[in-house]
Amino acid sequence: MKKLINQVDDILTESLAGFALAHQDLVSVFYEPNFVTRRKQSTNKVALISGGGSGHEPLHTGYVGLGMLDAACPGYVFTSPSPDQMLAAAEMVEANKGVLFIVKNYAGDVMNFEVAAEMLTCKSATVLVSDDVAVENSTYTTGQRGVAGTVIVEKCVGALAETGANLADCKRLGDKVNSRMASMGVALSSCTVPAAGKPTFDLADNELEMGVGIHGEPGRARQKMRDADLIVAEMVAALLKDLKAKQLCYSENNPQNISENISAIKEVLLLVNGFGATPQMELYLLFNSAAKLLQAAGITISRSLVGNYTTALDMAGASITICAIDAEIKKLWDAPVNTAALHW
Amino acid sequence: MKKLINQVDDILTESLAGFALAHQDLVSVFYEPNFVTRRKQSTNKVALISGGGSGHEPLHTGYVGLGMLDAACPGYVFTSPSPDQMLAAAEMVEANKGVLFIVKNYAGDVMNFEVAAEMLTCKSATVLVSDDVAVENSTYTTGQRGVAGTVIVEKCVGALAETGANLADCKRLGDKVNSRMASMGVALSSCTVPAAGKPTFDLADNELEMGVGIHGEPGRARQKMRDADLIVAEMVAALLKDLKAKQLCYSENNPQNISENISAIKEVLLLVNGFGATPQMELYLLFNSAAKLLQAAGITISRSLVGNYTTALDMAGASITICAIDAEIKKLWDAPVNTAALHW
Amino acid sequence: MQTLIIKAIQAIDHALTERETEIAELDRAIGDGDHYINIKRGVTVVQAMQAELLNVDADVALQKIGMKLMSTVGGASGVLIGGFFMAFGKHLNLACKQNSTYATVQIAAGFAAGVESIRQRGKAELGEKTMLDVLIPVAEMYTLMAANMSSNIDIAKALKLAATAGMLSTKDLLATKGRAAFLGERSKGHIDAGAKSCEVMIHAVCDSIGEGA
Amino acid sequence: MQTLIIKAIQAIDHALTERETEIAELDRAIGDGDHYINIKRGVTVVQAMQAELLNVDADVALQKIGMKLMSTVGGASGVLIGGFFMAFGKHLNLACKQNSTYATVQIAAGFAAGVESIRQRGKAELGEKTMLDVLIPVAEMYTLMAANMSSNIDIAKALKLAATAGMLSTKDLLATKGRAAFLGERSKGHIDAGAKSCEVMIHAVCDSIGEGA
Ligand SMILES: Nc1ncnc2c1ncn2[C@@H]1O[C@H](COP(=O)(O)OP(=O)(O)O)[C@@H](O)[C@H]1O
Ligand SMILES: Nc1ncnc2c1ncn2[C@@H]1O[C@H](COP(=O)(O)OP(=O)(O)O)[C@@H](O)[C@H]1O
Ligand SMILES: [Mg+2]
Ligand SMILES: [Mg+2]
Ligand SMILES: [Mg+2]
Ligand SMILES: [Mg+2]
Repeated sequence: MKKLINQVDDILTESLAGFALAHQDLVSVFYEPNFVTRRKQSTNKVALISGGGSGHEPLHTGYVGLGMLDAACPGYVFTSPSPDQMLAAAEMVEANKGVLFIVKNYAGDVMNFEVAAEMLTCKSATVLVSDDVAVENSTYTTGQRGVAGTVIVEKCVGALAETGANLADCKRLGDKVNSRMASMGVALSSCTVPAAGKPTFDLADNELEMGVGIHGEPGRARQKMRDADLIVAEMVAALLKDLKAKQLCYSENNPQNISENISAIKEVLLLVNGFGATPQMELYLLFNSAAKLLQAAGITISRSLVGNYTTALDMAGASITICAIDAEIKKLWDAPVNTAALHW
Repeated sequence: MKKLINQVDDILTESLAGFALAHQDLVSVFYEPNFVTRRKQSTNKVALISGGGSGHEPLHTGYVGLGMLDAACPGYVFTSPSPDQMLAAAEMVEANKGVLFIVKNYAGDVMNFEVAAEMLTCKSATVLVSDDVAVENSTYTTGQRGVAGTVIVEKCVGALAETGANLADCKRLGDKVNSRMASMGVALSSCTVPAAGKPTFDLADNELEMGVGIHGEPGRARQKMRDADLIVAEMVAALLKDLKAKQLCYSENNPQNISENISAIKEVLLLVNGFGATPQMELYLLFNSAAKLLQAAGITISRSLVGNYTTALDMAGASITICAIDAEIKKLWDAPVNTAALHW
Repeated sequence: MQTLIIKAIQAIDHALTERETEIAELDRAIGDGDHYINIKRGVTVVQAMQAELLNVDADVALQKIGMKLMSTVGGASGVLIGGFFMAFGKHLNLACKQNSTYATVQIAAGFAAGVESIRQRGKAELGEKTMLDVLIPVAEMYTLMAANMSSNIDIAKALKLAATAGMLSTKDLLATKGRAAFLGERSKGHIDAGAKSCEVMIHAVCDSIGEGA
Repeated sequence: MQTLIIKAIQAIDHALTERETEIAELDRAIGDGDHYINIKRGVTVVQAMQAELLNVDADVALQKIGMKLMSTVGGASGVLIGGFFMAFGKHLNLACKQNSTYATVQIAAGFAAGVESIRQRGKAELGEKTMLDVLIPVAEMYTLMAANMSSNIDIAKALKLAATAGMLSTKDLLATKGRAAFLGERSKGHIDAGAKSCEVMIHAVCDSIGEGA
């Protein structure tokens, strides 16, 4: 393992210190317990707090700022943060309208945020992000993993919270975005967790891992390497299949929305996300490949995002996220945002 | 070699097509000859055109837009573009105030832009970027290589051109920024040029290449891997040494500025640039490490940038750029910019 | 009892360090590779609490350990194992102690309360390929043997056997909880990392108590 | 003469393909590894121009080849070699031809004009470890032999010898132009990629003309 680090145990603290220095105008960083808040805390809004293991940067610290998160709690590399972090962050940023936790659906994250929610003295709600369709959860009750779609949830809920919307409405919107999106990743190489010192998994020179997770967890299948167009075709097919199923399911829970939601997917946000070691040239090539397929299916790509937004340390590979957007989501996506990693 | 591509010969075109789709609102992409322009072309300003081999994305295509470049000419991977590209781009974006070429100092780029400049019918000037201090050019006449500092030149000259400044003034500012900055890179792994199919160089598990170029060219020395703090210390020392020499040299050419420029470096922009496969955690850790050294030397970091801004395909490693800024540069750096890769 | 706790912690630290590769490999195979690091980080920090722990009663010591583990281990195992010790300590706090020691049945019941907290937090049952496949049988065995007034030595032996059997049972199970659940059928054929580390820790504590007995 | 050009192009294509690894490795060692790909891309495109080239005079054909190379090869070599053919064609255009063929001295002078254009564009001289270390001696030899009215076969032999000697001479030189110049002392010990590819191309053309003679 070669990494640009000093002592393995100091990576998180030293990296947070660099983040604090580089973005002094945007954020404040607190230590022990570790969390990041906006430099200028906002008042009279629902406080949005996310967090998770480190190593997925810019997720979540890079999304703290106006129009997105109020605070982020980074755990050790690939290890969920602990309840004391969420509690300290909540104490700092809560502004009389309650706390909304945005949590990727992993047992560790879910349980740690759950403990925090139980200990909180103010009202709170939680949006669970579960956009990874790689693992079909027929017999399993754990649900899908939360991956790059988290960025879309954080951006849209962030914009809504900024309008002064209440906790229930922010929670509703987060669930809605989650229910309308699907992601899938592919890895060409493993990541290497610094403390482990060696690659999490091995891939032969002609292999890829289809459906890989953002911690290098195995996905659907180990497959033979092939053209990007073929890889993307498999991913997009899986995404569309899942999205269609999800939309039906969403409308069941929200009977008043049935007519809108069971209709075919017409307009989408397409996110091509690099896992950390994939050149931008390849990401745009994948975007092109996916866009051609969607256009052929009569789907309009009306918003797009291409880059490293939810990484897996130094893993080579990428994920594709499709989010079926409507007027509400589109408006929230377009709203101004000013964070270290997203800015418009 | 594993890459998310189809046919090697189609990488550039397919990637440009994805870039065009993903940033429809910002840019227009033209093919054969290949170049990228702003979606809405500006009038009554010096036209800024840059270009170079592909594989360094977001450089240069990602910097086309308001407040930065008017056009970019991408060559094949690591191969300088050809004069027909610059000519076609110039024809499209020239707006009666002449063309300024921003060129990284490589024989291929320099000569191709030179041919274009000779064939241009409008007036033109060229800023050569040569910020890489890795190769000390005692006996060699080629000068230093142009690397990540190019982003700073493009940003600042871009902002100046937007004010309606004339060609001579834009050229002056570009040369000034170039004369006040220094960069140096380090590689932990080689990049792999798609058409070559294998790594450009080999590094043992315990080695690094100090002073590596952004095409994977060798640098100062092959060294033993060690702590980030030690690596950064060597880089920062080389940068400060070069900067001090450069500032003297700059003031000689501009006698009226002597008093300002020969003084010690007080305020800098610190850019930590990832080469493509280095996690953000490590980049921020490097930033922290460099910042501590600069602060200890009594230097204020008043602007900062951390991320993948001038890459070398899938190379693991990073470069550090220090730019000694003054009021003029600071104002231009802060001016609004709206491109695919830089936006504020 | 506090000295027993300290001894147990040292024994756990030693045993875990010895089994590092094994535990780490298991989480790499069907998890995300950090389980050993997580647990080890927690144990190291708890080791540093010795002075503080010696100055408080056992119930408080256990609760302090639980809170510290919850905030330093992280991940799924941190909140679960941290919660285990907090519930354990809380149970003892409510139990009546004599001469500041507890009856074996009380300790067994405390252990069971800890396991119950894991069960509730993780919403998992026996057979889902988690640490509970070790902890539930061990808790049951402990309760049984304590009720039977078995000797500490016998209890230690029995708990070790129950732990190992539970750990081994996870190998062929299909994971339906925790990170391995995402693997579906591919989770079969590997022992669960959390089950393994719990087995190692239970053995270490049993051995250290055995020595002390 | 156009058919000679076409034959020469085919010979070049064939010879380059055979030496791919060697040329590619040289640019990887002290350049950026793309020289073979660059040159090959250009030759492939020029191959596709056959029909177009057969319909124009040799001077125009050379200029067309030069412009095409300049816009498809890219890099340092594209602008230099493209410029070589443009200058070569331009020189012939100004020369008087008889029955639409050129005297050997005219062709040699055209070649020299091409080399001169590389020299001016690249601001390089003999001994700077570039393609000029092959091209300058070859141009001089060509001019000399043409003035001496040597036979085509003798000229071909002499040019091949000059090319190989020039190519080999780059091995121990310190690069002061091109990408390898950034390496300083580390550039020594490797043959220059552009010198090698020029040598290969000159051999190919000489052999194809030898066959034709
Ligand atoms: N819901 C659950 N109930 C009980 N134990 C669980 C549950 N989820 C995970 N575990 C245990 O936690 C272990 C993983 O711990 P660790 O690797 O530290 O955390 P993470 O999975 O967050 O990386 C698993 O091997 C399993 O034994
Ligand atoms: N200034 C120069 N004068 C003459 N030849 C040069 C000069 N610069 C580079 N070359 C030649 O070009 C070759 C490199 O070509 P190529 O690899 O295609 O371009 P690049 O260096 O831009 O990647 C070198 O090996 C050298 O022979
Ligand atoms: Mg984990
Ligand atoms: Mg090149
Ligand atoms: Mg784990
Ligand atoms: Mg080259």
